[in-house]
Amino acid sequence: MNTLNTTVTSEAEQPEESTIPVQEERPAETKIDEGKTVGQPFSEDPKFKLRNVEVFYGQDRAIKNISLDIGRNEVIAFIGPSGCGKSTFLRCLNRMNDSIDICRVKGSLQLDDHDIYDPKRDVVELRARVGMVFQKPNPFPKSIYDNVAYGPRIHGLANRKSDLDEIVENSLRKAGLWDEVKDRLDATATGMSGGQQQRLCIARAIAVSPEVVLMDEPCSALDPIATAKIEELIAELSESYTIVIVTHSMQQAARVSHRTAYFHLGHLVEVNETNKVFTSPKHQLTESYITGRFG
Amino acid sequence: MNTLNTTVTSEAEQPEESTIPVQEERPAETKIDEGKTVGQPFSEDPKFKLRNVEVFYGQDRAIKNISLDIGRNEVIAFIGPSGCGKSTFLRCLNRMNDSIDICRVKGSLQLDDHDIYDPKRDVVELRARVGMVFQKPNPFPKSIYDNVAYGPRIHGLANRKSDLDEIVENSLRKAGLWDEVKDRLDATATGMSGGQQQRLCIARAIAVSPEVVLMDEPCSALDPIATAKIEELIAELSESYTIVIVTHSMQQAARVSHRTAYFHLGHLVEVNETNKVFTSPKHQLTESYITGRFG
Amino acid sequence: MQPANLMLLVIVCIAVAYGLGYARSRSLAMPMGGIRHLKSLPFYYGARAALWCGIPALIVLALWAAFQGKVIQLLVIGSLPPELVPEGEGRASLLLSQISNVASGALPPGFVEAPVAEAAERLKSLRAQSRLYMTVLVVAVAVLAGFLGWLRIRPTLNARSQVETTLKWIFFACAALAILTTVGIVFSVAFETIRFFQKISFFEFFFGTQWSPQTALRADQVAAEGAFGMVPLFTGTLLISAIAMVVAVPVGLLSAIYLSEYANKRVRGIFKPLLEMLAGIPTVVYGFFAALTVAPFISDFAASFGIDASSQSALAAGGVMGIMIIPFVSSLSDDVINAVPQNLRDGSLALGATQSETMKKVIFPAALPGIMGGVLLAVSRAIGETMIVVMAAGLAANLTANPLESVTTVTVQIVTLLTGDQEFDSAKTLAAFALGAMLFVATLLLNVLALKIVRKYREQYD
Amino acid sequence: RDTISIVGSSTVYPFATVVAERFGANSDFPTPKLESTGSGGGLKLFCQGVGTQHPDITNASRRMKPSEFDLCQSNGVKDITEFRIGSDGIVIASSKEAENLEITLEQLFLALGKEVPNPKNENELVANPYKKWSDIDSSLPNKPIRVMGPPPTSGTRDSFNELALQGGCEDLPAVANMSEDDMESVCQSIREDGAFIEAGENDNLIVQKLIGDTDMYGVFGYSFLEENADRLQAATLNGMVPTAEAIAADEYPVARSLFFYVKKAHVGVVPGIAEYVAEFTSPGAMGPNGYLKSVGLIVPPRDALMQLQDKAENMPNLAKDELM
Amino acid sequence: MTDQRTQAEIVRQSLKRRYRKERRFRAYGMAAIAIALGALVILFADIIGKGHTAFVKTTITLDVNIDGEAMYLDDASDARQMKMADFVEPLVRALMQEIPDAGPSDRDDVRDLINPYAGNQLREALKNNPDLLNTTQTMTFLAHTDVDVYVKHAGDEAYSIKLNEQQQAWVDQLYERGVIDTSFNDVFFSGGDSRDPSRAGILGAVVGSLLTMVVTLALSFPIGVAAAIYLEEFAPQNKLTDFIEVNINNLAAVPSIIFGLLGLAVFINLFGMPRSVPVVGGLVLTLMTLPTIIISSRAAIKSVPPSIREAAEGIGASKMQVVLHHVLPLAMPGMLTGSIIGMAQALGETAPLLLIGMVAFIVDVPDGFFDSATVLPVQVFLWAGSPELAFIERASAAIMVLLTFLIGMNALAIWLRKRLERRW
Ligand SMILES: Nc1ncnc2c1ncn2[C@@H]1O[C@H](COP(=O)(O)OP(=O)(O)OP(=O)(O)O)[C@@H](O)[C@H]1O
Ligand SMILES: Nc1ncnc2c1ncn2[C@@H]1O[C@H](COP(=O)(O)OP(=O)(O)OP(=O)(O)O)[C@@H](O)[C@H]1O
Ligand SMILES: [Mg+2]
Ligand SMILES: [Mg+2]
Ligand SMILES: O=P([O-])([O-])[O-]
Repeated sequence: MNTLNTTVTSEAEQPEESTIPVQEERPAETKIDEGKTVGQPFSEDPKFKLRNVEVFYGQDRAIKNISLDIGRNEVIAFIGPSGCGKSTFLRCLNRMNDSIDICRVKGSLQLDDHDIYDPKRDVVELRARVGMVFQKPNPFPKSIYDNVAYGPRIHGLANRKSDLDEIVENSLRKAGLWDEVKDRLDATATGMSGGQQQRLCIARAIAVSPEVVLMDEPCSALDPIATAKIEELIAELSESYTIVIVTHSMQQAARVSHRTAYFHLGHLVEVNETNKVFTSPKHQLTESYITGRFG
Repeated sequence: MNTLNTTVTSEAEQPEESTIPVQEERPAETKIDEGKTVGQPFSEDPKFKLRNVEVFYGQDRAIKNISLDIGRNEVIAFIGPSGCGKSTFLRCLNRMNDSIDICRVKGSLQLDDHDIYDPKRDVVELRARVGMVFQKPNPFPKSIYDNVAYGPRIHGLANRKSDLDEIVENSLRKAGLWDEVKDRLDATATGMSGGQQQRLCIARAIAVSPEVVLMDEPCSALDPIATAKIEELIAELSESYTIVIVTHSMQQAARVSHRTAYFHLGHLVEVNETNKVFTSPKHQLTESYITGRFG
Repeated sequence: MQPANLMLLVIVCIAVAYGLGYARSRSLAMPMGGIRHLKSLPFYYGARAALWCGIPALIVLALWAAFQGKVIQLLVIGSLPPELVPEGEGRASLLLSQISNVASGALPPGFVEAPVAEAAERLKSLRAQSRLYMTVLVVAVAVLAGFLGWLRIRPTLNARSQVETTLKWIFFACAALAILTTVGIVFSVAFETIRFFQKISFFEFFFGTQWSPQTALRADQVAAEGAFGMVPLFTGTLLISAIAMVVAVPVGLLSAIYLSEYANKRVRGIFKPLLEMLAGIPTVVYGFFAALTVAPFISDFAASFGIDASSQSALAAGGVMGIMIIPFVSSLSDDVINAVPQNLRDGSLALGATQSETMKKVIFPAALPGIMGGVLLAVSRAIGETMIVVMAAGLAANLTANPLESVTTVTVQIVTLLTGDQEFDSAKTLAAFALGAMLFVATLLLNVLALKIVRKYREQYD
Repeated sequence: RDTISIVGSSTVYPFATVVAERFGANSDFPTPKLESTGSGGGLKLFCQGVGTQHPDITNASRRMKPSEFDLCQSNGVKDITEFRIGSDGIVIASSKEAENLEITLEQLFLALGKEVPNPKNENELVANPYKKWSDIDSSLPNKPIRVMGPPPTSGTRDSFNELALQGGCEDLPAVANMSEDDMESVCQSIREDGAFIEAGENDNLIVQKLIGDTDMYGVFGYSFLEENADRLQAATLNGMVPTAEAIAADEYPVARSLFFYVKKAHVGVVPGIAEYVAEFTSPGAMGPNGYLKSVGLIVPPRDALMQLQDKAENMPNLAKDELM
Repeated sequence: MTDQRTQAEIVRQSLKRRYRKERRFRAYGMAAIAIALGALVILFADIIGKGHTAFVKTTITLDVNIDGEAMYLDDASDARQMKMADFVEPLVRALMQEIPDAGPSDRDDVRDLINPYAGNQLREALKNNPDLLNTTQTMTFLAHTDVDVYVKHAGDEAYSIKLNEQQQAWVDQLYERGVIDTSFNDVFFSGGDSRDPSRAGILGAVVGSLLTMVVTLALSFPIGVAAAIYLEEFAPQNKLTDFIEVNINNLAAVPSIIFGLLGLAVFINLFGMPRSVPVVGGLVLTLMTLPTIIISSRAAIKSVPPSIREAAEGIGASKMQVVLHHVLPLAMPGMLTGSIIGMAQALGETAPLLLIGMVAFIVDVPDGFFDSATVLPVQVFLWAGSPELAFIERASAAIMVLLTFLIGMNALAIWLRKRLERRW
């Protein structure tokens, strides 16, 4: 295993009048050992058990030997500079990478002790269990009702129309959208505001009663008010779901997550309880990142 | 004039373990009065005198009654969450908004006491005086020399080749690029690195000896080292030019500007000396923003 | 039953099979506590049953419909008295045509020999029988297969993946069909071309300056020995294309510039479709216009200056062709100009350049490769254009660069060569294929080149 | 197939279309389908064999050649009936605005032959040196030689070669003592240097092109001249102007007969062939006041018409001897 | 500062010259558009100018004494007699009565005013109602083409009048009296081709076009769309797919006449299919339009944003469900517009059809896919090649009809695109 010595190149030029406060004690780690992660990457009751995960795009290794546990009903945030592999790693968890031809995944990924990448595994069922919400709200150009009902329909979750109505209502309620849209379920979803659309996408994801919800920068296209609503929602959902959220905003990670994982150039550099990561990062790269020295 | 009471809705849910330090004294202002700006929006020797500016995109009011002075040889930074109207406002200053069909500008905008939006005003001449540098470096697909010479040529600033050579050399020197490119002035500009391209764009802008340089997120497409170079350059240029810079990075604003203006949803919420804005913001919205509670 | 009606019946069967499959899967699911315990949705069980029912039935129907004619013919001919049994395929087709004409009433039965009239009767009854058998068989197959499919419905059956796999194969078959036919057909033209080059030397064809392909039809006829030099055709084609481009490029380009840079949205919304209308007008209409209006006008006009202009001058054909091509140039240039990133435009405008300066000094040079690609595409269009030149250009293979003279083109000659004699046994008819192949290759090369340029140019900004 | 399929001569085409249309309108049979392929092309298609994919009737503006007869026979087209439907003259026409030609057959040969006697030594053959009509004789127009004529699939071309060119060449001293075959090949070879332009099987096209181009002369059948009499004029050949009378009386030097050939194996199989032939040969069509006359056919004399009608009834076989 | 001042001065001075250039450049652009649109207007004006008269026919209305004796007919229900009867005679007599100054020697001249097929009309009438024999009926017939030309174009330089002076005088007279009249030319829309311009119509060609288009549409749309779906969604990304892509792109730009060559070589000579029939025409045009449809369908599929795909996949929809539930409905407008434009091209296409025998003289309106037929653009071509100006008039009118169809189709495509266009 080769060792990679990455130092923060911009450090030298960093202007003196930086206003973000700096930790008193300097972090111990300064280099990246491939496969080694600072902090607490493992958990006792893991929902996902991910070991030595590597992801290749053609020849490029986008994820470099990452091992991580994601606990049950935990909210874990992935942070890191752009292009560091957060999305790639996230999309392994429900095999959304399958549709990219050149993408290959290596290592062992288990959901409740069953291999995710088992060739015999039914992707449809997996994705029904591991839902996903995307960066840009992407409602189907159909009615609000049909958007939420789509998943239950294709999975045959409802026998009767009334069952379906119930599922739709419940999902919209959980997503905090019911009151806003209950009178216009037949209106097309694309006419809603961005924040509403994103909440609709969350409603759509939870309508199939997944166990895990993956969110890839769910607020980056939203205004502050809508963002606040979504964050609120995540807090509520965390009671019954396991949530993995990718965010480019450290503040957001700090607000919503229990644990935070810091990615850097395909490495998982540090994982720890969120307040620990932000108050006393153990790795120098993490510290540089959260103090805004790059990214 | 109606008064808009916007409170930051996410405040209630803000997680307790937020790690960003909070100012001791709470800011006084908590709501936005349309047209009212906290801090010091006016200056004694204004280059630009902007009063009650409103900008409409069709029906949408993107800029809501903003009044501001921009001083001579001052570096002023515009910050604020995405979509708050920074770019829109900036582009009013040299009428780059003219090319957007649906965009209408109201209010009084004066450059050196002459109305910018006077129908009889010549845009070409205005833009020769108020140069602009864009977010993504946009060199013309020509040689480095031709890029810089472009402006002087079309304006007929040089009578002889040697004059032109001189202008090009001076501009490139000022932009801190001369040493890097003096041996390959005939190479095409698109082959340079991002940071070099951006400096080239600055050189191109100052080649026509403008009085003001507007910069719209000039570093957002650049890596940290290139960013540092540009910031250095801005500091130098500020001796002879008035500079308006839009940035999404508060750190950058803090590093380069004399004054900082905070925009929020089309309002100019607060303007003040940069260190005041960052150390003791007067408006609660400003504070929320710079402490990372949203955006 | 007629195949068309039978088809309807099969469709009904398919619908029934779907319904039954759907119902069965639901009834299987209910005791288990709802359809979520099925492997697939009821819809897929229904669809699977429908496929089971429909595909074999339709295959049987298609096979039957394809072969019944042949089989009936054999039966009818087989039952004729020996002296009437035709020898040779042609005779057989005649006799069959006669029999079926009698059967359909086009020929009176009294008019033909008795056995033929009898055969016509037999033909009628055989057809009726065939229809009956076909109906019975197809329905039987549909019902049986549908029933089997229905029977095999199990909650654990992954009906969805089966249905989807079938559908995928159907899509694949369509893609294969579309591609194979086209490719196969290209080969067949290549084949005739090879035969041509077995008769005429490569060298003569490509470098000969004589074109007189009308060779003798019979052994005892005196006609041209045949000269197959394509140079005059090629130059003629190029002359006309060049004239077309002289018209189309400046007009198309300037219109594109005006519409994309100056015109406001409304003007653009009106004029762009109007310009594109020029491309939608059939070429025969342009040919008509060129031959009957423009050509006489040009020769009269030239005559009024004492200049001699042919009534089929290259100018008339080329000019009208240029008008036809304007929209190709303009919409391609429009695309390319619009693809130049806005930030270049902004960059120039922000320096205080006027719009035309921006256009001329920044956008146009940047867009030039793309525009060149577009122009090449238009050239390939002009080279392959047929009707305008057939109607308005000449037939004489003149080697000239004078636009007022008449020239002929490759496409005109293809049409001329293939009227009259169409047996592919002489160099003359095969020459049409050789010309076609050359045209194909030339336009292909131009297109590949043009697409390469356009694409490369796109990449520059992506 | 229940529609008659007719191919062949473009000269006969205008007549055959009128007959076909009348036949379709006045009988219960469908209107025959006609394609103009030229006499040679038509006979070639016709002789390709019997069967529904082959045409039933072919028109010709010249007589079937023995070689074509053999082709027919070898392809199983044994029984053919020939109908001679009237006369036609080949005209050399030009736009009325052009200078009319007054020319002898010999001059015509000199203008269009591939190899002509050397102007300086009349016994030697050289590649045709004449560029302008006036190079041949100063009485002819001072214009480049440009003649548009039909291709070798055309009967008009054959007749033109045989009657006009060979007629003008036979007596030249240079060819006088050649064998018959050699003489034919010299006399019937048309120059290929661009002076003679082969148009397709579309006489209308030639007519159109002539109308606009005063330098051009065109070769086609008399009926096209008559149809466009207001815009075209015909050259005088050996002092003769092509008129219906002169052609009918065979005084015009390039007069020939028009024919059509019926494939007997198809009679009674494809409905209506006999009736179509009857219509064509009826007095209403080909009689002295028949409708074909008004479209420019030079109708056969009365006794020939009677014979034709007999033929239509009996459909006698064509024998090879007749063609020799 | 002073430096800047002078700079500003220089800039200001250069402005006048630069704005002049600007205006000139703009004017070039406008001129270009004017030229292009001018050509369009001239083309349309020319065709309408040439063709509008074809929508008018010239008729003769006569009181016809259906005199059995003159017609050699004493029982109109006897088919044999009907075959032999002379139906023109009563018409000539009736017309002679209308022209008092025509003597018996002018009979032929008078007859030549009536359309040669007018007798057929009388025969049909008698066939339908044998009792009309020996009665007098008022009937309206087509006039002879020469009369038609004279009535419509007397004095027009381009047209040559074939009537003699005497006939012209009669026609003037009859026209004044209303015996000869003009009315809407329904024959043009209800007849097949004819050698007689006044009887020639476009119905045969329209039906031929329709049949050909049905074949083309039925084959090219489903196959094209299915092929596009396969290539875009299911085909593995490899060299072969690239090759196919390049191939299809190129085929779309191959000159149409090449497809005629293919049709001739493959369908007619190799498979022995009959000449001149809509099926073969349809097949050839299918080959020609398939690439267009495949390309536009693929573009439409590509334009469906990946976010929609991801959304559906993220919920657990299978690939086929994603395609059928989301991609296809969203891509359908694009596919439809592409197909309509492809069909419009096919409808106007002439060259390849010349090579497969669809240029024959066909009078009867085709009534099946295997019936000899021609199509509208070929009909235009045939008529345009006729020396009679009366046919030029009809060719122009046929063009007007053809253009109406095409503009309709293109407008439909544009409307569809506008209507169903979605922006993400
Ligand atoms: N489809 C793809 N094909 C090839 N390379 C890819 C693809 N998607 C991502 N990559 C590469 O993989 C690396 C990780 O990308 P990824 O999108 O996971 O980063 P990220 O951390 O999500 O960044 P961002 O914050 O910008 O979303 C990057 O270098 C990227 O270029
Ligand atoms: N061309 C346009 N047409 C319509 N609305 C526009 C246009 N450009 C900007 N807007 C709207 O105007 C508002 C202000 O946009 P602006 O680009 O000025 O924001 P910004 O502060 O620069 O944001 P960012 O940081 O993302 O660049 C936004 O709501 C935006 O949607
Ligand atoms: Mg990402
Ligand atoms: Mg901006
Ligand atoms: O009459 P032809 O077409 O054979 O000249």
